[in-house]
Amino acid sequence: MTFEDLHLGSIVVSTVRNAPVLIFAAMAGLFAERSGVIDIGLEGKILASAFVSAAVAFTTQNPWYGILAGMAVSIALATLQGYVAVTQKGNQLVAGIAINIAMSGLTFVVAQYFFQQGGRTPDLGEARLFDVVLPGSAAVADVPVLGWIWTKLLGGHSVLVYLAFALVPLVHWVLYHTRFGLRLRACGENPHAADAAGVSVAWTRYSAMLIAGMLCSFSGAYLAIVQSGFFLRDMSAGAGYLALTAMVFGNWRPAYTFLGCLMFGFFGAVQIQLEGVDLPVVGRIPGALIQMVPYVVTVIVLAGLMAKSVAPKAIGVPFVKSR
Amino acid sequence: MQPAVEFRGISKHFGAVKANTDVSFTIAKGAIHGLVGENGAGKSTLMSILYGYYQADSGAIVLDGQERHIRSSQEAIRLGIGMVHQHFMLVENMTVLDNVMLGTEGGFRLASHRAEAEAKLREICARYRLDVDPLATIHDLSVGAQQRVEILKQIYRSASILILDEPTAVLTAQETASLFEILKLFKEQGKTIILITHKLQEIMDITDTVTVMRAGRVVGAVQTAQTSKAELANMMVGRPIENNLPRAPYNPGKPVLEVRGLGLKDGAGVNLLEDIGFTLRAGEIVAIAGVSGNGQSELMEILSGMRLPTAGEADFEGAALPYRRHDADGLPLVFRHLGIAHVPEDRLRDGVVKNFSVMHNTFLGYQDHVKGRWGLIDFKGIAARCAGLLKEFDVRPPNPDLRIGLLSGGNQQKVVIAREVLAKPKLMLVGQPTRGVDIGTIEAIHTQLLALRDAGVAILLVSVELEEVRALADRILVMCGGRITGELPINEFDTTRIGLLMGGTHTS
Amino acid sequence: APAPAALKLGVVYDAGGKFDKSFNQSAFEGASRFKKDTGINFIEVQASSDTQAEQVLRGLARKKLDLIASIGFAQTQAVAKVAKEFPNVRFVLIDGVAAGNNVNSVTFKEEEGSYLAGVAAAMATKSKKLGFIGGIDIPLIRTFGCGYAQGAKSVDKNMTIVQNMVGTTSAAWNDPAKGGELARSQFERGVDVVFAVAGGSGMGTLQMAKEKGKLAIGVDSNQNHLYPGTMLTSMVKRVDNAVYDSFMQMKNGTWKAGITAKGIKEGGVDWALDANNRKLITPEIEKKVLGVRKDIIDGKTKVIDIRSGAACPA
Amino acid sequence: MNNDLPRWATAVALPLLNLLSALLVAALVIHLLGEDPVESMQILINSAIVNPEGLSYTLFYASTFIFTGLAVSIAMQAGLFNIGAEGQMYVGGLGLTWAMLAFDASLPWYLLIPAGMLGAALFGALWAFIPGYLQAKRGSHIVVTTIMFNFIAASLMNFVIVKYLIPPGEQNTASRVFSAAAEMPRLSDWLPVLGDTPLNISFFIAIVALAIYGLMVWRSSWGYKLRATGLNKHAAHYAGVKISKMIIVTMLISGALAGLGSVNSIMGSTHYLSLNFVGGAGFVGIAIALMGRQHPIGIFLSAVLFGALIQGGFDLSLEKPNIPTETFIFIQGLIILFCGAMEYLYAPVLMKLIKGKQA
Ligand SMILES: Nc1ncnc2c1ncn2[C@@H]1O[C@H](COP(=O)(O)OP(=O)(O)OP(=O)(O)O)[C@@H](O)[C@H]1O
Ligand SMILES: Nc1ncnc2c1ncn2[C@@H]1O[C@H](COP(=O)(O)OP(=O)(O)OP(=O)(O)O)[C@@H](O)[C@H]1O
Ligand SMILES: [Mg+2]
Ligand SMILES: [Mg+2]
Repeated sequence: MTFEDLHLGSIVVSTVRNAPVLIFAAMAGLFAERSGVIDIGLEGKILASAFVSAAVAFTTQNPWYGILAGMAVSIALATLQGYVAVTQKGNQLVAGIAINIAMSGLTFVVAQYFFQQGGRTPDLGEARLFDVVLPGSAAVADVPVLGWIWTKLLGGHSVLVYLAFALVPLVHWVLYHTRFGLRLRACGENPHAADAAGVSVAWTRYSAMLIAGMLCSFSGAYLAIVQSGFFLRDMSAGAGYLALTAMVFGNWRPAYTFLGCLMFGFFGAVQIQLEGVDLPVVGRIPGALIQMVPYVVTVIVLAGLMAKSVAPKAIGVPFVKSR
Repeated sequence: MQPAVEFRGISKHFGAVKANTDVSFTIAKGAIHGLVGENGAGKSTLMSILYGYYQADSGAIVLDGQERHIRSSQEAIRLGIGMVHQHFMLVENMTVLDNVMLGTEGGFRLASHRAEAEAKLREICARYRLDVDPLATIHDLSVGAQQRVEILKQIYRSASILILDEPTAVLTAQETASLFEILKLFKEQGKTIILITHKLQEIMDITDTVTVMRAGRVVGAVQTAQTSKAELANMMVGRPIENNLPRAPYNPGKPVLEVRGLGLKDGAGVNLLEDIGFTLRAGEIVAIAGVSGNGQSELMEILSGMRLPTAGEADFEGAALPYRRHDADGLPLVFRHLGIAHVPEDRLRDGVVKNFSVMHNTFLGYQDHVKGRWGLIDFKGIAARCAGLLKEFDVRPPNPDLRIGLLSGGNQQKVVIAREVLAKPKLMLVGQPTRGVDIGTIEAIHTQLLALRDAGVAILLVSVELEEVRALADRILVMCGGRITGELPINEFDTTRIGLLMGGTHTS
Repeated sequence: APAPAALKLGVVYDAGGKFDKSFNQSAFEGASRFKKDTGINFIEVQASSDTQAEQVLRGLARKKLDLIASIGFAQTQAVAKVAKEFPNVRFVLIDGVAAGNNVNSVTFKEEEGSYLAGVAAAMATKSKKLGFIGGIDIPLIRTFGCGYAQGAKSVDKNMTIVQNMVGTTSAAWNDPAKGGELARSQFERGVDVVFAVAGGSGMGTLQMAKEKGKLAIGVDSNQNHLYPGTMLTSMVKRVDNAVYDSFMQMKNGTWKAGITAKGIKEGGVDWALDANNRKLITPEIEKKVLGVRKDIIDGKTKVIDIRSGAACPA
Repeated sequence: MNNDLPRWATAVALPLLNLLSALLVAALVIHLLGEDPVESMQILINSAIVNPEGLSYTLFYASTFIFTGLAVSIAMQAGLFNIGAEGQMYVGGLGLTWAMLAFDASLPWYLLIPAGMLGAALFGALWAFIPGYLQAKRGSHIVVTTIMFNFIAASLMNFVIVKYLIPPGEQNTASRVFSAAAEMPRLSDWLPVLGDTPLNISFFIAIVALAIYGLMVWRSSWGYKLRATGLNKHAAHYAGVKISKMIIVTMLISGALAGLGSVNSIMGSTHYLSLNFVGGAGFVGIAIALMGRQHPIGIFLSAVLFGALIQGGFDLSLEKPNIPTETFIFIQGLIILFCGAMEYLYAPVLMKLIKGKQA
């Protein structure tokens, strides 16, 4: 293979398909963190919702029930984080890590208990969410460029992919153009100011966690019932941490965070294509080293281009009315 | 007439600290009521209870004849109470408009009411002659402007009872004057105002009635017209306050600090400091007067090594200060070892580590001086020294193991000053030493600084309080727009002339 | 030999666990079949780290087991060490070679089975582009890949083989989404037959092939039944037989220490042809594969094992 | 509300109540899995603590965790959240292995062990240096860079092991076994009752590291500067701390500590470097640092608790096939949640009890 064999189209489509797992989780994290609650527990929530949605989708043979059930569990976990952060005024990092660890164990145990397949759920088969075929796809499929755009780039994805991309402007709108968003950001920057202005910090943060739980569940559902068609132990494979990275990378702003997610998706796709290809100058990069491409690029971008990232000021600090 | 606010036997404790004990007094409708007392007397606590921030352990609050249980700030706001807190309650990275709208957005979509709110805001600004741009971001505003935003918030919400907790601590004389104009307008509209301040002159100038608190209790409630500053001070502190502290005759020694052509540009190339030059001698206090934000903070940071100048130089005891380096990392320590002590203007940000104990804060910056065996810190020695320090500087409570964040601001300041004084410096840089500090403590701090001067230490004082400048300085430099606009000896002290210099008018 | 009823047997899985869709699972199936056939039970344990492998092996050896089957090369050093300490306990090491005269090391000629898969794939492809998806870039996985490539190129020298690895940590065995995504990317580049050697991640690959109507080749156990219609074949690696045979030899008193390398000839590896892929395997393909198979058995075709240090010729 | 409780209550009663709550939830799960929770707990405690061999496995695992826990803790003192202990320990293992491969034939054990430790610390520190440097000089968020460096370390190690370290003809993705001189002396050599377990002098080295950490952080002027940096960067700058240098040095120490974690795993047990030998110890270090509140005693106790769960859980799953080892990962999570994140859950109840008695 040669350098010319790199398929740009394939890379773009792959990016679009890789990104939703991160987008859902990162947008979830955005809500939590802009309200002042650190959400390092994205990974655990993804895993839990992936398992529950796969298990329920399989049992009921209906993906939508699966998505709903996954949502319920993810919201429950997010609420637990909210309880620790708001009511208990405990350490939010610890709560997040605890949820990640506990879910890694529990999903296996429960999956094993119910399905006896080594922490795996059976194949969802027909209970998967299938791809949307845009109207007229058959007609334009053979038209150059346009056909590709219509059937591969715009069409041919799951509903959840469209939801993920639609979410970004929606989140931006909610954060910057609604009362809830204003209060949310105020709670994340200076909860004392919000409180003095008559905003309930507790209520705002709980709501934020609720939304975070809901959004994060799509990430798990996407993994399990769209991308894979079953649940497998630890299948989130670090997606929660990557989403967190994208968020920090994007300076806690929806649009930049989205770019961060796309970047991971993109370099993941490039990395797939680079394997075994003779590149100009560097030659053929060994497989194991190619795997590090997305991560090395992130570090370089972060070190070279980005200004210092500015986290919401009150992040991670329990709101206590005292000096 | 029904009083607007009545406190009935309010008590509140935090752990062992009794912040309020059986506090009872009334405030008439349409009055401006002053609340004074030493640091830690419980003024803020009482107001926080009124604002629903804390719940009283016992006692009741009666508003317009009706007993109210105010459980949250939301409820307080609903009852028409507004509060300007001692520390600003602003979201720094949001605009003025957003800050004002926060909590009273008017609908789910911000856009639906934003234009309306902006118009109302501009209208208020015009009516009360408040100079604030609704679309400016808070962190770009000066302290005075931020204060105006706080007032703006309350006007916008048309609070009928307005609490102001030390609103003038960070304001210039002019800003204070215009604030008082607004308060008078409020009063005309029948609003009730509670004003907390440590500046007794302000109490005399504007209030109708005053309540004095000491150690959590009410020790006096008087009509302003029937009292005097001295009497109030006496009630507050329990002893008379000396206004003219004794000092040795002015007899400066050899130059300690010689500054030449010092300049500072920010990242965008804007001049923050320009061609600063002056000489400071042993045994004199030179005060830098000026409206805050005119380069005084930057100058102090440069002279203490926290920041590098972009032009010019400074000699300390005849040797150039080491400004030619890559960054200021670690430079403050070098300066400190030379004998330059620094009481920073922003004590909570720079001067103390809030989560360290009082004792740990007594050697911040001097951590290399307290090494004992094996390079470990000699805590025994420090504990002994700390006990002495707490006593000598009258830090209350004198508990070395308390988190310093729990001390009142005045007492934190005493710890910082004690630390720097005990370091036996040759040059002392002092920024706003008495901001938010009660009169008793001011007296104590001033006494310490004068003693230092008399002992031959050169002192550079930055203060926006002309009262303070007059009380301490031997010579006065006035800064405006990053330049020194004039100099005058203390015996030529003249408020009008200084005011002109502060405004940038050269008169020399 | 001990009386059958008194026979004490053990299986130690490695970190993948007995449901890894790979050799551990296969071992479990072999042991289970033995239990069904003979009624003799076995103890099974999973060792999650090399330290635990040693701990487990020693623990089982102390219980005076007659034969312990250690699954996976990760246990190589542990087996060597514990076997030395307990000369009276016998060990079977799957996929690795450990010294000791109470150890039987069973390795597989994965390159031979993969060669057959490569031949089948090369016959079935229309685009002349084949895909290979491995879990982690390690010698064992490369052996599969290289055998596959050799087989494919034996059919057509100009065959292109696109190779991808899922990742670099053990998560790479449990990432079906990536397994699927890699397959999709390969398909988009024109690949129409893909061989997945990636444990649980391979499940995503097989599924993607089904979804896209491309052909896939399974590994280790016969995976043809998973997606009939798109499963071209499976490269079976009979770890189950190895375990079963060892247990049986133990029962019959014919167990011997040493090194056994199981290729096609020894029944260690093979391709799978059953009702599920019958329709995909044309008589032409079948004839070709069976011919190659016979040549390998007869030694006429030599498949190069890169683990011996040779470079991959394809 | 909490400072009103007596010391015994916050230091002993609350943590115990929390631990009990976690175990109660765990018991419920075990019950649902169809096993007897009481019996299971007995087996667990017996095989992790009571039985000397089990205890020594517990302490063996704890030794590694103490190092990774310390690595995360010291960075936290400077306000840095080092998620990269996993990668640092992994790369540290490479440094150690390099030293061993070079010298294990020529040096005696008393030189080999320091050489191995040096190699491990050096490589671990190096791996932490880049994120530290980028944080200090470029303001790149350390959480992001250390996560990235974990991934990069995995790729790099995969490459190095497969390409250079696997002896020709071997299947196992591991380096060759080191010579016997490179083995850490085992405690069972002096205490045969411990059985043939890998518990080795790394345990004592870990204890010493804890003590040095405690002294450095709370008793030395460097530690004072370190904590000032973590609590208030402005004040630290005012106090003359070179913030960038402090960040870089702290990350170097943190990485070195994480790297040293590999000494116990490799020179103490397997005697070779293998793929993924870290097996999550770096992440466990985060949990330990958080649960142990970055305090030496807290770190020690948490490390032992986690070691006990691994060892006890492993034995229990042998005896009770219905309880997979993963159950104990779940229980770890529960304990972290109850003891680390909801430490004051029972404070109000306890307060009422105490107040009630006094009244
Ligand atoms: N949240 C709290 N926790 C513990 N102690 C507190 C708390 N808030 C206030 N205190 C203590 O209560 C006392 C009264 O404090 P308060 O802030 O009301 O004083 P103040 O009169 O406003 O003082 P200042 O003039 O310095 O603002 C002080 O001793 C203070 O240390
Ligand atoms: N540092 C920056 N770099 C690039 N673009 C910026 C930066 N700061 C602001 N912007 C752009 O300007 C817009 C408005 O700026 P603004 O400061 O109001 O930020 P924001 O997005 O509203 O977030 P926040 O309210 O948290 O500050 C942003 O949405 C962003 O697109
Ligand atoms: Mg106050
Ligand atoms: Mg904004």
